[in-house]
Amino acid sequence: MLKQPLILSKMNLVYAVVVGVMAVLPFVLDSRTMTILLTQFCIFAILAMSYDILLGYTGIISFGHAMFFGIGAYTTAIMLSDYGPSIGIFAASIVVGIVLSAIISVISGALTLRLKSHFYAMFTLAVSGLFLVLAEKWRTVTKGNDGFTFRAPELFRERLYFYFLVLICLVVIFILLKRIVASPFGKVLVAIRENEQRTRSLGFKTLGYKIIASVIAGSVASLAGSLYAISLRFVNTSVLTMDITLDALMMTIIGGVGTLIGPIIGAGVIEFAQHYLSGLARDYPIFERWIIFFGILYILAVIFFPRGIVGTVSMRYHEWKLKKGQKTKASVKLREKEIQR
Amino acid sequence: NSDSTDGDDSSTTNSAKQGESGTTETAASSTPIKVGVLASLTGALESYGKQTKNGFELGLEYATDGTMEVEGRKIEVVWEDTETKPEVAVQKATKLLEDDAVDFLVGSSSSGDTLAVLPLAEEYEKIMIVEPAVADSITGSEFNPYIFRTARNSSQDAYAAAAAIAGEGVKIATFAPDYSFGWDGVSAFKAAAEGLGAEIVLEEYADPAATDFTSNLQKIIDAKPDFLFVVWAGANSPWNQIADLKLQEKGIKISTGAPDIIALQFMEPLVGMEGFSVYHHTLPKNEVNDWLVEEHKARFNGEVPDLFTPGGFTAAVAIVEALKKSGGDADGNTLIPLMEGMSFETPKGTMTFREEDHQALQAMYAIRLEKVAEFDYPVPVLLRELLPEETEPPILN
Amino acid sequence: MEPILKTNNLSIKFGEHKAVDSINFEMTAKQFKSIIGPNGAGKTTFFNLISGELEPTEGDVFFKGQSLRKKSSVDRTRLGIGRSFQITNVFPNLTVLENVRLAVQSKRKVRFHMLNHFLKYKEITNEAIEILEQVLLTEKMHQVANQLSHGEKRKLEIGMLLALDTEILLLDEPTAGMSLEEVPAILDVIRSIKERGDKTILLIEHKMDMIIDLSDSIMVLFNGALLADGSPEEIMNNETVQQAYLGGLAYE
Amino acid sequence: MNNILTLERVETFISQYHILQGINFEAKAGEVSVLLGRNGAGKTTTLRTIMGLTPASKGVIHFDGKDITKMTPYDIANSGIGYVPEDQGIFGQLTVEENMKVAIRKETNATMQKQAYILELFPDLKKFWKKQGGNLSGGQKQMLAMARAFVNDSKLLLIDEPSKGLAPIVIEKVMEAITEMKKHTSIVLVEQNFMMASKIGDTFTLIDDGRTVQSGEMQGLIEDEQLKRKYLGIG
Amino acid sequence: MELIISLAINGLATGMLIFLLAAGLTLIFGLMDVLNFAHGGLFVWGAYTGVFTYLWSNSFLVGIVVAILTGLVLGFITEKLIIKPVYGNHVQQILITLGFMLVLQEMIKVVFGPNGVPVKVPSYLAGSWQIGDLTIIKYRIFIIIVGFALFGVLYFILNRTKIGLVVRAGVMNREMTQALGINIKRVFLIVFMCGAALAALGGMLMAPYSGVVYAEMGMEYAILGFIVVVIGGMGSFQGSLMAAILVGLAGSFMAYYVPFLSVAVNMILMASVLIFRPQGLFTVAKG
Ligand SMILES: Nc1ncnc2c1ncn2[C@@H]1O[C@H](COP(=O)(O)OP(=O)(O)OP(=O)(O)O)[C@@H](O)[C@H]1O
Ligand SMILES: Nc1ncnc2c1ncn2[C@@H]1O[C@H](COP(=O)(O)OP(=O)(O)OP(=O)(O)O)[C@@H](O)[C@H]1O
Ligand SMILES: CC(C)C[C@H](N)C(=O)O
Ligand SMILES: [Mg+2]
Ligand SMILES: [Mg+2]
Repeated sequence: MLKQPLILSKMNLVYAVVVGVMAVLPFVLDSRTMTILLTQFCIFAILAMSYDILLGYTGIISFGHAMFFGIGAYTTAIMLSDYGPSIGIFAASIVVGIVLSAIISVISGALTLRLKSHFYAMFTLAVSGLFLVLAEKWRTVTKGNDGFTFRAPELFRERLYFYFLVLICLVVIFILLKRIVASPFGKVLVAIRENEQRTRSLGFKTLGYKIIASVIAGSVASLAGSLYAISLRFVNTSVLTMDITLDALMMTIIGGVGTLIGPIIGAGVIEFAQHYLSGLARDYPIFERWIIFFGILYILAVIFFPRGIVGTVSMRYHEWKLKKGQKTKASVKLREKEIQR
Repeated sequence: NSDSTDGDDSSTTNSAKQGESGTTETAASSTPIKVGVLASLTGALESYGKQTKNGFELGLEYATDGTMEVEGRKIEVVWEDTETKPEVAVQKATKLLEDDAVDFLVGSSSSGDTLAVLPLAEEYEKIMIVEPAVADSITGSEFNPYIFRTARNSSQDAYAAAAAIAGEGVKIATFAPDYSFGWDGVSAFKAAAEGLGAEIVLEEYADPAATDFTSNLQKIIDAKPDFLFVVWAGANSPWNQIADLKLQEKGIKISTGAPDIIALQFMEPLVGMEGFSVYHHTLPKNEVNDWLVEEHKARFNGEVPDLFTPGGFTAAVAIVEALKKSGGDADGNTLIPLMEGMSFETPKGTMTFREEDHQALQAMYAIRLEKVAEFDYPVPVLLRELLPEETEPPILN
Repeated sequence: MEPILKTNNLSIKFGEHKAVDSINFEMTAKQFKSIIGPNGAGKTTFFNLISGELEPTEGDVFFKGQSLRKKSSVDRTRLGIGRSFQITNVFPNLTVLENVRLAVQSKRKVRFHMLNHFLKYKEITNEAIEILEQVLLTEKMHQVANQLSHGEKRKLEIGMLLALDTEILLLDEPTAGMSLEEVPAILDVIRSIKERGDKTILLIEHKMDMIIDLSDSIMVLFNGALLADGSPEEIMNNETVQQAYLGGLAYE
Repeated sequence: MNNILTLERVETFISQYHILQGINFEAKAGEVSVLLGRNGAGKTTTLRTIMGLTPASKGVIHFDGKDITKMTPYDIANSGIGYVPEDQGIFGQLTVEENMKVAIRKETNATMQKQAYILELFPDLKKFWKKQGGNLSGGQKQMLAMARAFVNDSKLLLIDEPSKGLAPIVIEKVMEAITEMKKHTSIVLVEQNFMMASKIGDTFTLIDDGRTVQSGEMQGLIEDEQLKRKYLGIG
Repeated sequence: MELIISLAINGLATGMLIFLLAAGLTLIFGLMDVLNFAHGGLFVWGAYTGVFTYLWSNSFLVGIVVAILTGLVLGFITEKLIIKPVYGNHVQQILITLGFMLVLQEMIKVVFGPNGVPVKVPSYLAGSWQIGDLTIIKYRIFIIIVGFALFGVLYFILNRTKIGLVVRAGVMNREMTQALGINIKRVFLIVFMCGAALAALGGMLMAPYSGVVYAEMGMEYAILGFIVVVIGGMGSFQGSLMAAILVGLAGSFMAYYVPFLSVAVNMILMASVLIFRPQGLFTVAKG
């Protein structure tokens, strides 16, 4: 038990180095494309982490996560275009987006989080589908399916500054969520994932926990949506489509559910794989159908990393450690038995 | 591979400085002009993307007489696939503007992608030729001065459609998919048709993904219009059901835009309908188009240019013509005044960038869909060429 | 003295079948009472009604005079009614320690604490480890629960109930499938709780020697109804009980 | 050789855990062989290894003259072994009837008669014939699990802790049934209830820590107070 | 009155078509509990292979047979390569089947070209009957008949044989079914292949109805299939049939009477079913 903090601090060092590298990367590479790609990666990493709170920690599959992402994106876009592109308005829009997302999570959660896996997933699919229709139909506000452009706050027109903002958000959210999942509250979420009925009979009001989890996930997704809108300075209904949800889902699963670092890695794998594969298509005609290779990537991921990259690597590591330690452990066990007799 | 530009490492740094040294003519012969083209090369809209691509390449050749040079400067083209995703479009556009340091942007196959890229053109002060995205807002509410559109916009479609069928006392019902594309199309059409004295008796909208349109068609039958004007896009089309429910036998004439060749194949049930066309290679009668059709056939084993091929072609011509005017200077701010009001020859005849919103005014065609011996699909046959002025849309920016 | 637990005409029907049939029962605090009855008599269902897993079709349960009709199973656990399950019901992918720790966490009302690391709550872990010692699972502490053998899972099940530390303990066949060697150890745990004298215990078992040894009183269910209720001697000598339940094996 | 089943130096891993480290065991035809051992000794794993559910990595298992070590569970089952698992393995959302239907290999007259006999033995099953398996009481599930294994004609039955959760009077019936089954089948029994084990068992095998410790005639064990104390904690 | 009949017939036909789409999913998702996002891919492959042979041989029937064969073969490959490693694990199922869906969809473009292909109703099923003001499209009646026939066959197989029970048992406890002597792997393989064949058949029958096949059609219809399976109650063919008809009728009547909501009708329907009757509309306690 006492070893834990030590390991944590070792891990923290690794994290710090990675963040440091990411912070200087744009200077080293000195390419705005790379900066934008890194920005997108950070935004989707935030989205994927938020999804993991549902899927990985609470065991809830949602097919409607794009709804919250879209709420954030639209709130920011609408407020910036209506009230002017200042940092203050941007900050306010993030807050409004989060509040809206939270309210919607509470309502839909209270209605249906009692439902079992598929059913909840299908319900969220329906609700987010309705949001998509709403965004298309409420044209006075959303300009419909084509969407609209708007001006970002002056500061963020410099992509580098915006990248730093997004990176900071990623780090802060990571730390915050890490905290939450490692807290007593987080332990209860995991218990719900494992056996909800038993959790209840231990005296935990699971519905409350599930709603809070979906509020957290929804709020973080909304933040990701706000950042996404700024990164494009444009919004249209694509932010509410199933594609966004599926992206979040795939990133989480590829990286490893139930580990926060997993979704980040998953986001990286998918964003960069997509970027480079479609780049290959430009240079080599065989890659014209690069999406096939992208699909194969998913298939291989499941076959070689059944628990996601992080999950599988850490499992292999533990197995390896166990094998190494087995001889000694077995003899210890034997001795203990002897003493008992 | 001809899509990409190789060996541009040395030139990148040069052209990056282009912004400052743009007015000094001395560099002109050394540095190439770079054009970045965004198109959907994969996904549902890939056939549009490919049309643009083929057209653009031919257009460059045509406009430079095969030299691929203008005012002594080579023209290089870089292609990027937007995958019909706005965030990818922005990523790719930024790559083009930053890493490739292109002087012009062209694109793209989807209005969403295009809208997302518009602010970048302004930020980098580069001319962007919009082709073939149609949303009115591109040259309307979302307009910025660096945007020039060679594609026709939704309103032009609507005016063409109205010109083809509307008249004093004609009763028209409309049928469109239930989202922006449909609503925009119908409202523009309505304005145009009513302007011509027609009466819109019913506006029906249907879920574009629906499997069954009978309910909507039933209502249209009940409304007993003279014409049914249909705005549609996408593979899941209502044509079969319109035929099955015998609207034409019930005295309701159908009218719609003639789309690309693939989609025309699905319109067998609509043979006889009168509507409009943006382009079919048999429609325009001019040298440029003849050249395009010939060369396209020669180059792409006998295939003829399709709906958006002349668009790509036109975009290339517009760029070359503009550069000729500026003496090879690709600076955005220099070009804007030169391009405003510029007229140029295209496969669809003379086009002119309207000064106010940079929309190219262009010919459209009133047509009838007919079975013609040498084609295995229904072909739009020319009734009348609609002059650019006839389909001039309102200025919305 | 007011009964700590009382049922009033408690009944539940599954379709036509009355699994629990108008049971009136009460027990005073710190009593040790056992429930016996043939398979399917309604013992587990009776527990489910008390713990709130099921809703009665008729009647009510009272805890210290308070009606539990509107209380969910969560509320009842919090009020002080804890239970173990007959069919092992643990968190399969968590370690043995984590399983017990969750129960301790609930008892200590560490619920929505979101911003402190779990390890800050050292006393929770320590208490969990103590309990694992009591139920002879220290060695398996870091093993994942679904890697346990059946008997080991039973021990874990009891450990979780003990960790909840509720006033009333409902034990549903705690030693079923436990090895001969270990049954006495678990019995000792239960006996020591009884001797500490602060818990009210309700036990379902089929092992008669154990029941006679521990119980203050025994109640017998049969076809959902209360057949008899009394001291161990009374029950053992009851003709009907003999026939319906014990058969010839009563005294072996 | 009248051994229906023999295990020679069988070793089994579950993922990387070395659970069985050398099991030697034989069951004679027409007898009840009892496996004994403390919790976690490896009794259940032994049965699962015989069934092919956790295949042996070393050693050989012979059943009825055939080597079944590498066979799939369903082939093993079809070669004539019935299995009552420790956790009963009831299909919770199927009715009792459907549970039986899935289990019955061939609907012959003989099996139908057998089914009737079993329902006689466990009237509760007949009573709840159309009820979902998951809603049965613990003891009723145990009965259903046994019924599913008994109904087919098997040469060997593997039964894991049948008395667990059963009322004394039902235990009597189960003992009766096993004695009855013994006439046509051999039985391997894991049982913690020493009273029951000693009454119906013919031979015993003691397992501890994944190894066979001792085996012999049941009578011998009953008399060997020291052995009982050491491994079973009784005496 | 005629209006109502017309709406009802069309709704029913659409419903039947949706049932054909959902039937395969009822087996694979409802019964086997596999979240098969590649279902749309099987559907499109059935449609394309069927349509191409139909166009080439000029026989609709041959097209149908080829579509079914494609479904069986693809089902075999899919089960062996993609599904087998992930039974019982929804999370992995989503990822791997979505990946496979991308492969299937893009392979269509490689093999058959990227563009949609027009399909005509065979001459003997083309056209419509006119009864007064009522227009009845022949192909729809055909669809209704095929739908009911298929339902009958499936119902018979699942209720008269043990296979449905075995599959459900296998989903609940795989090990135990094996220990009872059932080769559950083979059973799952066969059932999956049947599900795939149903998907392929659905695609083939859909093609002349909408007049076109295109690579992206799979995903759209697969989602509709999932909706129907959930509304109808997982794994129940009766439920799927009723739910499909309900969806068809609701679409038809809503489009006429409440056009504003018609885009959202499926979503509204599903959301309300899940709120008010989460176990599905038509689940009867007894299988
Ligand atoms: N959820 C339910 N639905 C339908 N019937 C049920 C349900 N739960 C229990 N029953 C029935 O109620 C009766 C009583 O079951 P219960 O589990 O209470 O028995 P029990 O006394 O605990 O028996 P055992 O000693 O075998 O555990 C049984 O016949 C059982 O089939
Ligand atoms: N899946 C698994 N992974 C790791 N270890 C396991 C697994 N299953 C069982 N074990 C371990 O193997 C050992 C033997 O288990 P087994 O179930 O065979 O015991 P048993 O003799 O049947 O015990 P009981 O009497 O409690 O049922 C136990 O120590 C158990 O913890
Ligand atoms: C006509 C096409 C180019 C339409 C395209 N989807 C657009 O949005 O512009
Ligand atoms: Mg019970
Ligand atoms: Mg065991």
